Amino acid sequence: MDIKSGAIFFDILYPQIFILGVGMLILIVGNYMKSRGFIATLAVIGLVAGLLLSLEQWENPQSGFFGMVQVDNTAIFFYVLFITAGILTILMSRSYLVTLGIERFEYYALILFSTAGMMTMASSSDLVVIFLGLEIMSVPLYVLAGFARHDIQSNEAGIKYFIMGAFATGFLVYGIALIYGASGTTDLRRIMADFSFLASHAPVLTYSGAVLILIGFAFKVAAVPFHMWVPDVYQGAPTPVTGYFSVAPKAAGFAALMRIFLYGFADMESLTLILYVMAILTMTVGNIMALLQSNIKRMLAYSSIAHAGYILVGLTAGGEGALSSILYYLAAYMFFNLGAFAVVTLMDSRAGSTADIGEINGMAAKYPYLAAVFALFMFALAGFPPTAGFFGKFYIFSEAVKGGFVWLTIIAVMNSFVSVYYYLRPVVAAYFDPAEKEFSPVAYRPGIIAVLLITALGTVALGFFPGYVLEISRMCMFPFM
Amino acid sequence: MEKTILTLVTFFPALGAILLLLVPRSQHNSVKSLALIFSFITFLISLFMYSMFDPAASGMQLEINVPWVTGFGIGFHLGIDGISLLLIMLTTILSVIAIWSSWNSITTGVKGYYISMLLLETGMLGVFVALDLFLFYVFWEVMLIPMYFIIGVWGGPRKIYAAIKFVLFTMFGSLLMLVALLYMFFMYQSWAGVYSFNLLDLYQLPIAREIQTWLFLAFALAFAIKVPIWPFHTWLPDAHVQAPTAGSVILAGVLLKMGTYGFVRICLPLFPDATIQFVPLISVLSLIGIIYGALVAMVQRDVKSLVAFSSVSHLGFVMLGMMALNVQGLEGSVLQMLNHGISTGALFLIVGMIYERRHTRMIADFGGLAKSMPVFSTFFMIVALSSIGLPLTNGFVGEFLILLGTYKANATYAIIGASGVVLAACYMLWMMQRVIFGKITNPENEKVKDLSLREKLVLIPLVVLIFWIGIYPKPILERVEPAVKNIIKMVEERRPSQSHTAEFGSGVCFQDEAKGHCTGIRE
Amino acid sequence: MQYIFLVPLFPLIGFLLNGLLLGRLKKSVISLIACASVGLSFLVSVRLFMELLSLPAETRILQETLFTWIPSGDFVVNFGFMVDPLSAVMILVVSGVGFLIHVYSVGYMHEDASYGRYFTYLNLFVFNMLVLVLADNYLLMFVGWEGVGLCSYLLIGFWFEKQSAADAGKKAFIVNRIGDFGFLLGLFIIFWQVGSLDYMVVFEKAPILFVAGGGLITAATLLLFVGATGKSAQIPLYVWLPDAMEGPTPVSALLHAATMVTAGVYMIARSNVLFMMAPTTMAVVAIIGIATAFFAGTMALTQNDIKRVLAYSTVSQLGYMFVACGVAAFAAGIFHLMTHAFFKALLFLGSGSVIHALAGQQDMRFMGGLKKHMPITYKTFLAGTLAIAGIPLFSGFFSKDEILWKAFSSDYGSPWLWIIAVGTAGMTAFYMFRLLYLTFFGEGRMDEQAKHHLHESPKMMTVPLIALAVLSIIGGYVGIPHVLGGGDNFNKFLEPVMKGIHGEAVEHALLSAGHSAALELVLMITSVGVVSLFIFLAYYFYRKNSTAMGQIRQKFSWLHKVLFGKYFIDEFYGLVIVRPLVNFSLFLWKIFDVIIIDGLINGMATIIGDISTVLRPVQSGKVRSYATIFVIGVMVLIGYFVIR
Amino acid sequence: MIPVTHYLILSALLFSVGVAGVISSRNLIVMFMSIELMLNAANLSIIAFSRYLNIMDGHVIVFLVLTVAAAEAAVGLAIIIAIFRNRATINADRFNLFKR
Amino acid sequence: MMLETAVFYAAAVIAVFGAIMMVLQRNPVASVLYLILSLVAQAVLYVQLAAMFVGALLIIIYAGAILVLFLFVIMLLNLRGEKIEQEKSPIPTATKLILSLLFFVELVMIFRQFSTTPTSEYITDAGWQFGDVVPVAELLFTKYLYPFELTSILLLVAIVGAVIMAKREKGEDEGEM
Repeated sequence: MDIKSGAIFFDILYPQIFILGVGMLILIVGNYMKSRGFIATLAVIGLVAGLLLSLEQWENPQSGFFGMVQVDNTAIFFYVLFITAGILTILMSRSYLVTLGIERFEYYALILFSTAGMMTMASSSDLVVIFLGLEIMSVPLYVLAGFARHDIQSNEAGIKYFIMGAFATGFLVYGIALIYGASGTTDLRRIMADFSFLASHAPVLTYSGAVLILIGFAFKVAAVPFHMWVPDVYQGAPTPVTGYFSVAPKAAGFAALMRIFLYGFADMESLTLILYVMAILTMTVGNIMALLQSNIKRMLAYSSIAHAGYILVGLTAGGEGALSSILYYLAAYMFFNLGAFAVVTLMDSRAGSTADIGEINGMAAKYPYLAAVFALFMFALAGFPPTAGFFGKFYIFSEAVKGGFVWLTIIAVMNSFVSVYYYLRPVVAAYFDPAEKEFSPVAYRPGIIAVLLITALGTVALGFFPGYVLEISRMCMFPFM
Repeated sequence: MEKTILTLVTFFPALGAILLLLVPRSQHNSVKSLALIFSFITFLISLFMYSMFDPAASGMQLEINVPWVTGFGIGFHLGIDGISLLLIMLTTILSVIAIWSSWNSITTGVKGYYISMLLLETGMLGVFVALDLFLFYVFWEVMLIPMYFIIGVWGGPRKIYAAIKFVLFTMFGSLLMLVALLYMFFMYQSWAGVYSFNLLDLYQLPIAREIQTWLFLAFALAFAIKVPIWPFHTWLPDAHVQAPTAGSVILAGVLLKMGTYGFVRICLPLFPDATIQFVPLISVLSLIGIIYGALVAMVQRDVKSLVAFSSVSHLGFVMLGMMALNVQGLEGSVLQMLNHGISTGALFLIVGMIYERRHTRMIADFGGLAKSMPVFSTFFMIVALSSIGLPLTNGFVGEFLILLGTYKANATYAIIGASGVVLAACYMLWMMQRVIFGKITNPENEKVKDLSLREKLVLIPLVVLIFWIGIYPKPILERVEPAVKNIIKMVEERRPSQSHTAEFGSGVCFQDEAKGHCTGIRE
Repeated sequence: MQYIFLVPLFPLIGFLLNGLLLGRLKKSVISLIACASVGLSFLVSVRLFMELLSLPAETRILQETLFTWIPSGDFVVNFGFMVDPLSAVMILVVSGVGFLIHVYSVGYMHEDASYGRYFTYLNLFVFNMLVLVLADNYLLMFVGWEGVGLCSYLLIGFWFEKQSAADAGKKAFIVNRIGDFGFLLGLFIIFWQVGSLDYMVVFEKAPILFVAGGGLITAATLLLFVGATGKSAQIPLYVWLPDAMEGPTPVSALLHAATMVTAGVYMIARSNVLFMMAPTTMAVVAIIGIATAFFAGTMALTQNDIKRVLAYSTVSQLGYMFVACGVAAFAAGIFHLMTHAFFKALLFLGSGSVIHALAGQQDMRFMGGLKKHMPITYKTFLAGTLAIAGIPLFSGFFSKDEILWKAFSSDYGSPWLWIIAVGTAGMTAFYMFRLLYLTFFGEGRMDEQAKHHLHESPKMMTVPLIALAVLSIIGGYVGIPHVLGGGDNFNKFLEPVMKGIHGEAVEHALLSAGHSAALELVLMITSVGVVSLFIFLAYYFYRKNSTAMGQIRQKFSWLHKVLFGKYFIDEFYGLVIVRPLVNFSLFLWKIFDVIIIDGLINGMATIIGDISTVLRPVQSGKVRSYATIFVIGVMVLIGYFVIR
Repeated sequence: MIPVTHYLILSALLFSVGVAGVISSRNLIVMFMSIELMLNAANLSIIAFSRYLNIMDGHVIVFLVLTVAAAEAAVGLAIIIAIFRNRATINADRFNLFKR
Repeated sequence: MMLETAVFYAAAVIAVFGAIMMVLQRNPVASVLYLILSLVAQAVLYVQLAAMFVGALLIIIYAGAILVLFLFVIMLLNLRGEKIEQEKSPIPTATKLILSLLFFVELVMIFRQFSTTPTSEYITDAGWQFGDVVPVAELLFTKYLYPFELTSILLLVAIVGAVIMAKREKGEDEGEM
């Protein structure tokens, strides 16, 4: 055991503790406070404080709780990502929740809890802790998916997400069991150290265990063929929640995947092939299925599958570069994908909205700025420069080429070619298609405006000046690698 | 000033676009004027830049190289040689003209339109000044978006189809280019030990022959689609016909040149072996394009699509001359890029002008316009003649040099290519015949007003250029020559470069540091 | 101080003034500008000519470089002019005849609404023509070459509202372009072999750098000749010239008779050095020339349109000139070019006068008896007819006879050439007199109203007629051959230019002179005899016994049909080239572009869409199915390790 | 003596039965219970491994997994209640509002 | 030793039988009861594997709490009567069974290479009692303190979630249930 990690350093858990604390505070206060706005503000404040506390630990890798907690730069990067996603989600949620009549204070608490769970996932190198973090993240998400209790679509999203999620958890646990059986530990550091022994001593057990763990997280990041829940859940869940789904848990899934497979099982060669095939399948299925969707949420669901595929390309490439490229991509992806969902949320906050693509018609004429921002997000999703989407893809693909995966990269770019078609469809609808009926007015709220501004700014800034975030992402690595 | 002038030229229109954002939507006139002023000042700046350019010096001038994404060796590296200089001038002039020409034709979404135009200008200029491959790629893609909107929002009845086709075609090519670009990037890294997207650095990189082939194909596909080389041309007629007038002007005038420019700037010097290897293929495709474009243009019923197909033919000439790989051919090719921009740009303007009056572009709907619109017809005639390469107009000098150069390289190509000159006369004159000559059969053609002052002023600069280049092309040619010679030198000298490719040959092995073994190239 | 550039400059100024101020000037000002500009350039030409004469024969070259036109690597072309005897003759003819025709036009076009436009074009033409002949390199010549083609296009289609006129213009341009295509390729060969396009350099170096009689020089000259056939309306590219008669008559006179169409002859004479090195080409030139002369002559026999007769006659006469070139008698060709310019311009202008009087009527079947109404026109026309028929003492006699003699006697010639040429001369006499009789003699066949309006043309038109008539008569005296006691001055004047027949070739030329003077005289008399015979025939058929003609026509109706239909060459071209080309193009567009290329792309898109459709049912919405797929995924992944 | 493999195979069998339950049952409750069974199967193997390796960490892991199962059960059943209120069924196949 | 084997097989058979019956039962209440049966059998195996404490937990928590919760919900929803109608599934049940069987085979093959050493021969540390409460607790509150704390969060979250999903708001329809 590590010299330092034997001690129990509560201070390295301050961000989580703080966020959890605010979450509990909301649970308490919520019962007495009428003002939901206040609750939301409280949640945001909590997250911002968590963010600041996280930044405090930058460039100061620490380990605690017998090595169960490892707060390194990578973890901090993810902290920031999760917290930002949480803040943005909360900011964009209010008007939607109010319109649907489902605004309850627990909503904000759940997002905080889920965020804390993700942070736990990202900051551990022990399979058991990662698993627990996953559960702390997922349980609130199950609830959030079904948060609109009176809406049968939301119900259905909740139950599907829950059943599939629990099902995947079963495999994950079984995988952990196998790894435990093979190595006698769940500590990734020890697994990495002993990997060559494991691979020769009990190869099938180790590999199968690793694969089952992979599957558990592949489910979370929506990799094919473990993606089936995604379209239904994304479509059914309340729109801001969908936005949150598409970003935060996915990032958390990748955080875990990277910890496990770029660190613990980094030497597992045969995994490359699996990731290779999975990446291709994920991109292709996501993109092709997205082509014919007429519901924006569903289309974005498939799109998020495709994006998971691109990130898997980076994971396939492996190496340090892969880690930072994925970090960069996730950061960029958070901005434009949440931005896109913010726009959809705004539209969905109107009565009678079904998020059908035809509802966008005429948007540009009535709300030119909203349409412009929406188009920006679509172009970013499609990977046009100078948006963040482009540089993200560029970075990932460059890592793949560097790793020698030229054909994989070609398939990836062909995929992003296909994706252009469906990402342009909302733009076509917003700008080109004549509106049959008037684009009904949307209600701008300060929160959603802030989200749109932040995400648009992030999308553009990360595109124009990728250097800064790039440097940061390159400072992230697993310190004990 | 030396260092900033290119940045200024490139981003001045974008600055205008940002300022336009602040103007209220309803104030059409201020929007228009502001856009015009900004594009015009850009033009003035580019004139200043022209004066700063030293015609005698070879190599890049007015360079600026600021690190941008240091982690990737990406720099904000701008610089021009004679070739880029000309294309920049073309872009700035055509942008002013295009913006001014849309004065009355764009009535909806005015603000968005002019913002798109200005952004488009920045995108195009960026492609021509970028000396960093990454930057080049960024600009290359960036300009797609405003063009997409220009076609899609302000276009004709099938605008959506055309806009999407345009974007998808271009994207298809450029994405493969991205892979090739990355591949080269890492090759450079393993050769030189540092990361760099700097084109001038990459020029030094020796690449094994078979890898060159692949890289060349990837880049060439992107450029070929843009040019467009037959058979990748089918997006062009649709895009041209559906785009609004100014869009067509820019599309034909500048955007297509980005493809040919790409070939000159990237494919030729970077992959000399592959270039030599692909000369026959590209030449033959260009020849097919020349003949094909001309023949198909001949039977068009819509003036605009006729001009569009004529572009296919003309760009065939440009590529043919380039593939001659000698001074005359390449110089002619560069000059012809310019010429095509001017002539075809003017043709589209002219078509736009009658379209505004008659709301049709069908050849059959016209006839006898020379009677009712003599001034218009004169302009039309001059431009058409320049387009078919009549001596003392710009088209002649370019086509002559191209064919002269091509003849040296391969006489058969030149002979076939020259037949395109005849066919050009056929389709152009036949069209003129049916549009401006003959009896007025449709009474509506009798009442049409001749050109307004604004329209005349829009056309006059182009006509002046047509004759200037036709009569006194020396200032242009002497600026192009050092650049062209440079490129030829690079192709010639770096050919069969067996000696120093040894360490990075076909058996290339990418050292994967994390895994510590050779993953090789999976192809 | 060089001032050659003034020659083309004046018409250019005229063009610019008239063109830019179009519609704002009074007619009188327009005509003043137009005529004065050409007149001035004529005066400068005369001055240049004098200056040239003042120099010793060997150094009769004036050169002037204005600026570098196209510099590209080792390819450098200047905008430079050169006056030597050949171009001196040409500029005199062009500006002189041009001036007369301008003056004539003032009267002829007076009523036309587009008066200004007309003179604009005309000045532009003169400018281009002067550039063509003054150029000191091939490329600049090509500028004029295409320039005159453009003007021809514009002027033929001057009355563009008439569909046929516009069509004819287009046809002229395109056919000329086909010729130019050859010209250009010829230039490429020359440049890459010699390294320059300057006449001086080319003619100096060509004998060294080309293998005489070799494939390259033959190809180059043949290609140049293709250019000449286009411009000078030779087989197979002559088809545009008869149609070109749709233009105003003075245009036909200037462009399609006197000057532009002779550019091909000028070019070959200019390139005599090259052509002399390629005997094969020479033969081709001669054969094409004689064939054109003959066939055009036959076609002229049956035409009813007064201008078309003249047009075919022009084609035929141009054939003569090519024969001259083909037999290395370049000077003779140029001589005929000059005299032809005089009398053919005269004939066209005369016919123009007739048409003017008849308010646009061009069909000879509706003419006749104009002699008494238009005496001046008649007399001048007669002079022209006599000149073209080759009646001794008229200019045409000297030049034509020179060609006939050279065709017979030259090393490149042959008796067969002579025989066909003489036959053609006979035909020329026949159709010209037919024209004369039908137009000026007999009863007036026009309708009453037209008859009433008959009048002699105004002074503006008759004065140029008279001037040209004088030239047609005396123009030949500059080149009276030795055999008739003349000094052959014209030949001598041009000799410095004809470097090609110096050196080795000069021996042959001298040898040909070895034929006896007696033979030359005999042949001369024979040809005059043949011509006289045909004149009599014409007199017989059209003056004396017009029914006989009808009978013959009946008897040989097929022949008449063929001749009247101009051998159906136009139809042939239409059927074999134009139609298939258009259909092929339509195929390319509608089938290849739209169905195949776009189809392929759309097909791919459809396939991707179909995949999407096929995959959709998998997303059934049922959790159990999702789980099943999940499990399959797990099995595959684990299976990979288990089975491996 | 009972080899550890026996326990493992038994756990595999239980796990497979759980999987079969999830993929073939229509009843949400049964599906859910099948998932619980899968977790238990995993637990069994952990215990077996623990015994085999003579390391007690496995027991703690099982303890933790049990907690997770409890938490999931609570939430899952709550969701089932919620959906039953709206749809009056727990037939999983009926929940397919989003076809395609 | 025979006894040990007999107990193992008996427990194994019961566990599997319970599991299968749980899946096959139409009546959810019966399903729960069968699952409890299976769990009890598994607990026996735990004990056999020297996992006394965890085995006890399995009975107490799983059978005693979780499954009772299931039962409770089933009763609450009054599901006994509900007939689940036979709808066609895109994938036939037989296929699914074969799939599960194959999956089982695969899992078995994973253990193929695993050592076949009998469990009872494993050395147990003399110092502490393997599987007892004390050593488990020792681990839980030292090395596994952090996961342990996390479970508290998890349970909290689960409670909150359950409340949100199942609680009736004021004004909500008090309807059928």
